[in-house]
Amino acid sequence: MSGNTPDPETLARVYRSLRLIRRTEEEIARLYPSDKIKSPVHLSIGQESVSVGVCDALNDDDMMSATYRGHAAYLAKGGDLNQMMAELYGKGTGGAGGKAGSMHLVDMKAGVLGMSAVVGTTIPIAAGYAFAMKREGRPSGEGRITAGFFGDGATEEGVFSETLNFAALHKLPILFVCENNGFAIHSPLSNRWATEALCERVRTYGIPTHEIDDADVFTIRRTAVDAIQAIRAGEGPQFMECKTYRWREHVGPGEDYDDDYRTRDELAPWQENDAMATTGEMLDAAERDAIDKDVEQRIAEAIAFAEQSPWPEPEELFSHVYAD
Amino acid sequence: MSGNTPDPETLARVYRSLRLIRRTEEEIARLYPSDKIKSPVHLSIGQESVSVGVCDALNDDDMMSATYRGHAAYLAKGGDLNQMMAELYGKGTGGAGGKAGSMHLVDMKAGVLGMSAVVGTTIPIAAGYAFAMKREGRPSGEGRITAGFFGDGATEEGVFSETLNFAALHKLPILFVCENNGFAIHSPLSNRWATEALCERVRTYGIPTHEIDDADVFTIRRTAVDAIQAIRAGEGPQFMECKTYRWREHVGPGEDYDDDYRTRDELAPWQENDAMATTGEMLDAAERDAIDKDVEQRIAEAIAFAEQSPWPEPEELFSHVYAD
Amino acid sequence: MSTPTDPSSQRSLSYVGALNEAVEQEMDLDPGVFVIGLNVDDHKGIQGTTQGLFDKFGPDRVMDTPLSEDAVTGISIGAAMAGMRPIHVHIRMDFLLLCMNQLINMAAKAHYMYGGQTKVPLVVRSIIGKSWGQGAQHSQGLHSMFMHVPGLKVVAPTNAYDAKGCLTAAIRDNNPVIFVEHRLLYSTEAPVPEAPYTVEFGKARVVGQGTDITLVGISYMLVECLRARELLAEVGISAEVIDPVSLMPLDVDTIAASAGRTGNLLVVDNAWTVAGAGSEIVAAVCERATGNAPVVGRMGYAPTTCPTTPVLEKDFYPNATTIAARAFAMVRPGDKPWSPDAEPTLPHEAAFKGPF
Amino acid sequence: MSTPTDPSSQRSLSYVGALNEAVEQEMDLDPGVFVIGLNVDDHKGIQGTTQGLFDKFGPDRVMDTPLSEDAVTGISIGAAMAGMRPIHVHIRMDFLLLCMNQLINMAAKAHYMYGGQTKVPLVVRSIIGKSWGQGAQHSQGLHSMFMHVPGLKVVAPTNAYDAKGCLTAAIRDNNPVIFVEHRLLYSTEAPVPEAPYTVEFGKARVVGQGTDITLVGISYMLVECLRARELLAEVGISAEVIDPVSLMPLDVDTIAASAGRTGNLLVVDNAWTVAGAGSEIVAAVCERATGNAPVVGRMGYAPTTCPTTPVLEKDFYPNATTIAARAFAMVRPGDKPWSPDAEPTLPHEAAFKGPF
Ligand SMILES: Cc1ncc(C[n+]2csc(CCOP(=O)(O)OP(=O)(O)O)c2C)c(N)n1
Ligand SMILES: Cc1ncc(C[n+]2csc(CCOP(=O)(O)OP(=O)(O)O)c2C)c(N)n1
Ligand SMILES: [Mg+2]
Ligand SMILES: [Mg+2]
Repeated sequence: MSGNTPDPETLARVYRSLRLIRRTEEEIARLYPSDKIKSPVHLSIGQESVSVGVCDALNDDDMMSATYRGHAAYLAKGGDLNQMMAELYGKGTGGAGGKAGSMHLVDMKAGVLGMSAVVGTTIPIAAGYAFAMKREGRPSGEGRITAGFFGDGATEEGVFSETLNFAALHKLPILFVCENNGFAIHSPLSNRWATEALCERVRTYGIPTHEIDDADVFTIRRTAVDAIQAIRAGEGPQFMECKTYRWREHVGPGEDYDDDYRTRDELAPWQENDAMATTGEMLDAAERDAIDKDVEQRIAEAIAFAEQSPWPEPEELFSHVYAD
Repeated sequence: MSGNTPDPETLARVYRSLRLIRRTEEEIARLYPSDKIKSPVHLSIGQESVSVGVCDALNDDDMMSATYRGHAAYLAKGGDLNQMMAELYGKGTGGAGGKAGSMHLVDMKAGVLGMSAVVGTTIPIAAGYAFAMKREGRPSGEGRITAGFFGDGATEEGVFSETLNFAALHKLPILFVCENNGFAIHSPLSNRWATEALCERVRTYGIPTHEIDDADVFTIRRTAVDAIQAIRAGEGPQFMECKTYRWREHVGPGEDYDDDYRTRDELAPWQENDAMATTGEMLDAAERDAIDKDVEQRIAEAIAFAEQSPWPEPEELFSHVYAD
Repeated sequence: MSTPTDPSSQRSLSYVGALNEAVEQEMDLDPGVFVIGLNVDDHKGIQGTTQGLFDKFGPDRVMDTPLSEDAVTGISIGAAMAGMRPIHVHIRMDFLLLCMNQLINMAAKAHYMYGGQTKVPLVVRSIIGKSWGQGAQHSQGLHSMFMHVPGLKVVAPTNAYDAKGCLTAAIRDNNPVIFVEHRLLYSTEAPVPEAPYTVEFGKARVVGQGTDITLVGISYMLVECLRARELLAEVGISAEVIDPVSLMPLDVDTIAASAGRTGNLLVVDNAWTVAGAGSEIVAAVCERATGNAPVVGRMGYAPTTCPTTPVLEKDFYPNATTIAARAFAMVRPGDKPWSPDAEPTLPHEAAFKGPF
Repeated sequence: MSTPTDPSSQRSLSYVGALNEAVEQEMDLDPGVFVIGLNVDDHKGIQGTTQGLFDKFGPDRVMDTPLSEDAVTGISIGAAMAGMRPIHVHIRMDFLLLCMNQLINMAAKAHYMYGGQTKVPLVVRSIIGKSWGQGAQHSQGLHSMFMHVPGLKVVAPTNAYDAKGCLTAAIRDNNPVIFVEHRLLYSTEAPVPEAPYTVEFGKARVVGQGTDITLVGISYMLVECLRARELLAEVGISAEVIDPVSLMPLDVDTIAASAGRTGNLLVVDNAWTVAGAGSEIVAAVCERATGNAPVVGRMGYAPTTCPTTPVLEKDFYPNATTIAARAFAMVRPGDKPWSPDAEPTLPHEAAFKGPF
């Protein structure tokens, strides 16, 4: 980790982000049995370091797209927490006015391009946004970029290969980020991948790749910083494959180590290496406590906001079908 | 070429096949202005060595699938010439009773699995046929295989990548054959491929690849023979990329070197290396003449068959919508 | 035609169990039948519909796949051309949009385009989702797109008896069949014979007789129509309820005859109405009526994308109350509008909870 | 509303020229407009419709692509979300089946699903093929599938004037528009003003007045309806011919009013009839008529896959003769059937030759 040791400000920022995501999702899981969140929730718990490491390397005016498992990326990019919580509650104050739920979070002001519940679907969308960015004519090195997150399963969809080819051909300013958690629902890689040579394959398009096996948040961040610098310089797309592990069930608030597709032994090393815990330990205790307190308060406020917000008006069903 | 020098029987068979395809298509081009063939014809003239080299390595009970540019593969696999010509004429005696035209040739008895006018579409179909073959339970080394032909353009479709992954994962008995003629209609590779590392990419799926740059028919044949032997032994798919050149326009009977997308200079080396001419020269003149005469007669018969065949009955419009 | 109350069996089975049994029995009977699709082999077994099959038949016949709907559809078509009988399972119908090229340009056309030289005995199982925030991309009923294309068959059974009989028939059919399921039907039970049987395609089922209006309910909307029939009975309106069961072929005869008798036809689809199955049924009935058409109406999804929040989602779908109100207005156009004050949500629907 | 005979211009332009001009003008006006698609930049320029644009605007704004319809659609959507105005061109409508997921699960839904935070001003140009052995996979008119889905607009102009006006409107529209062209309309000419103008969506055009029957012709079938009108006039039947121009939004008012007057409605679609645009029009008109419906009929592709041989293909499509015969039977049901002995093929259609 040495080469990637962060300055104190970065450390605090990264910890805060990891903590905010973890605690927000833990609260979602806690609230879930109340049936107030009538939305399929795909928790990122355990996978936060990928979103946080990459998004910390993005500028505010960069864009990011992700999947139905998108709470982490949304928050890491600075998406509005109140709007997210209200959206999960189905309230009119949600980011999409209650039309999106957990699976289609969006916050264009924060650079969150919107998520999709159909696996792989946002990969070309992210590239298309980058396509437009390339045409903004900013000086080399100052261009905006898009980061596109997706799972290991998404790389099996044809549109992934099609998009890589197009993005490389046109040197689009996009950072592809594969969150490889080893599963698609309960299906292991061995049922789905002929080989694990994903990065090698991506390189055949002329796209530089980075494989990170330990989910270390500062390694991810440093890798992203370097990759993004090259992308802003007009060198075209880069690709990161980040191994990670989903601690909870595929969808829903619980754990599922008693189902027969994986064991708690598999989880153990990932938990020992938990980014939130390890970065927390690097902080001075008082500073950490202050952050923790602040995080709790923000989450409590967001829940209160969601609880107190009104439902959308019935006529909202018919708004936004067509844009003016 | 030395290692691939064929025995006399093979030489004659290969020459006959090359000659039959070339002359059949030349006759199609000659007849075309008569408007008797009301079908978009995508001629293989100049590309025959790929179909002939590969199909000569197949058994009669192996299968083959190809594209709308499929005359060569159809004939090389032993597809019925009379039925093909009648099909182009739209007659009731055509292989598909006049419902297929040039773009969807089929002859299941000869192992011609049917072609598609939508690029890439037959790639998974061929793999699916191979999937079924794998389950026939034949002894190792005696299994049937499917050869799937497609163009360079087809490799850009997502379904190509999806199929490679699936075929490699399940070790399907399929030989993928890419006929890389450098163009998709008028679009050069440089407009479509980020890099030319196609074989390298395919290898990342664990699929052995073979790149053949000079379109030499015996190199192609020998490569196919070896690849097929491994496939029959249960080792899974193999991949051949055969560089070749389309001498005529993309669709239609003519040449198009006066259009501004390519020049006759590009054609010259391919014409000098023409498989039909070079194999013909390897034959004893009398033998060659006998073959040529026979080929002419078969083509003349096929044209006569097509000319004299009846149109399909009007009620045929409604047959074959659903299978019994 | 057999009916759901076939006296030969008193055994009650859920829709899930019926699907599962049909597949297991056909796999026993025909070694060419196999199941393919994402997660068909896991412990959840597509909400139970494929449970136990992997253990019994192994990975060669119950096969998990990569996320490659397009290729897997093509591979299934190729296997079908070679004589096998694939059952390709999609956990949501929305994902069929990823394999339209294979389904429509190949599966639907191969038999015709190749002059009868090949057949494509393929079953595509697809589940329509509803409620608990399924939202825009997990709720679509896309059956009309498949009805539109010659060469495909489309069935949407609404009870466990038809689920088993139609799935058995679909597996034995030599054509591609789009098999439309609905998530909220899964827990419903009906008497289902144990022995294999088929339900013939192209025969509608009159599931409740009536004299004032004909209600046609498609997929899950049949359940709402039956409930609307009860509500209407309370105000003295007698509704005939028809389940088309099979959408292509479609039994226009039965529907037209009923509408001819009642003088009113209301089709309620589990999909959008524009160019939908309801359009087809209404148009086909009116076309036959040559100037003597019944009063007709269509209901279906609101002309919007499906929202996730329950307060908007509830107005996105027709329900027993809105169906009864509309039927009332059709039957008694002169009266002032009426709406029952029934609970709009059916008990088993209210019991449905996420996460998925 | 402007009409094709707008006196402000006497200049005659082909459908091809009209499309080309609309795009060139909008590209001049708005730097965000760009053209993307296979071979849009080559010397043939999509049968002339994109010719000259590459030379004028360069590869950044007139972009050839890999054969990757699905990704290129998604990329266009992403660019549209970023504020650009992509025009994605498909040489055959059949290829849209490769990008249904992006078009229906994303483009149609993004504005709604994201609560209005994004817009998708995307134009998808697609050409329906016909004749010279186009066959199963190069002949489909799939517009009804897109009409079905809220969030998409669908237009199918049938003359050069509307082609330019609708394409200009489509490019300026902030929603995804499926733009349906027909290969055999390409050579047809009409007076077309040089200055940019828009044709409003959702307004049908009465292109020939009449009193006995309303013929609605969709896409190329409008041409056949107009010719049928002439044939019918010879036997004293006065047909009103309507061009819906825009299929979603659909101007049911104009069609229903006409059908109300004539008492007969025959919709002729350039597509299959089942759950098609014709089903929608007939159902919508009958739904409004509440018990006083006109006599209705639908025509369209035969319920088969499209064969390649001309002797079968000619019966696959409706034509002026079969339309006139059907209209006659509707208007004079008591008379013995009549069929005009006109040439079924229109001159510009007969002149159409391959290879493509
Ligand atoms: C196209 C498509 N196919 C199937 C599904 C069902 N599904 C939902 S999530 C999921 C797993 C995807 O795995 P991966 O991309 O690795 O993401 P992860 O859930 O592991 O984060 C699947 C198969 C879907 N939503 N979309
Ligand atoms: C999916 C699809 N997109 C576009 C087309 C139009 N088209 C017909 S042939 C062709 C070129 C394909 O190139 P390639 O695969 O290299 O084959 P070749 O014609 O060179 O043999 C294209 C783009 C098509 N038929 N199908
Ligand atoms: Mg995963
Ligand atoms: Mg090529």
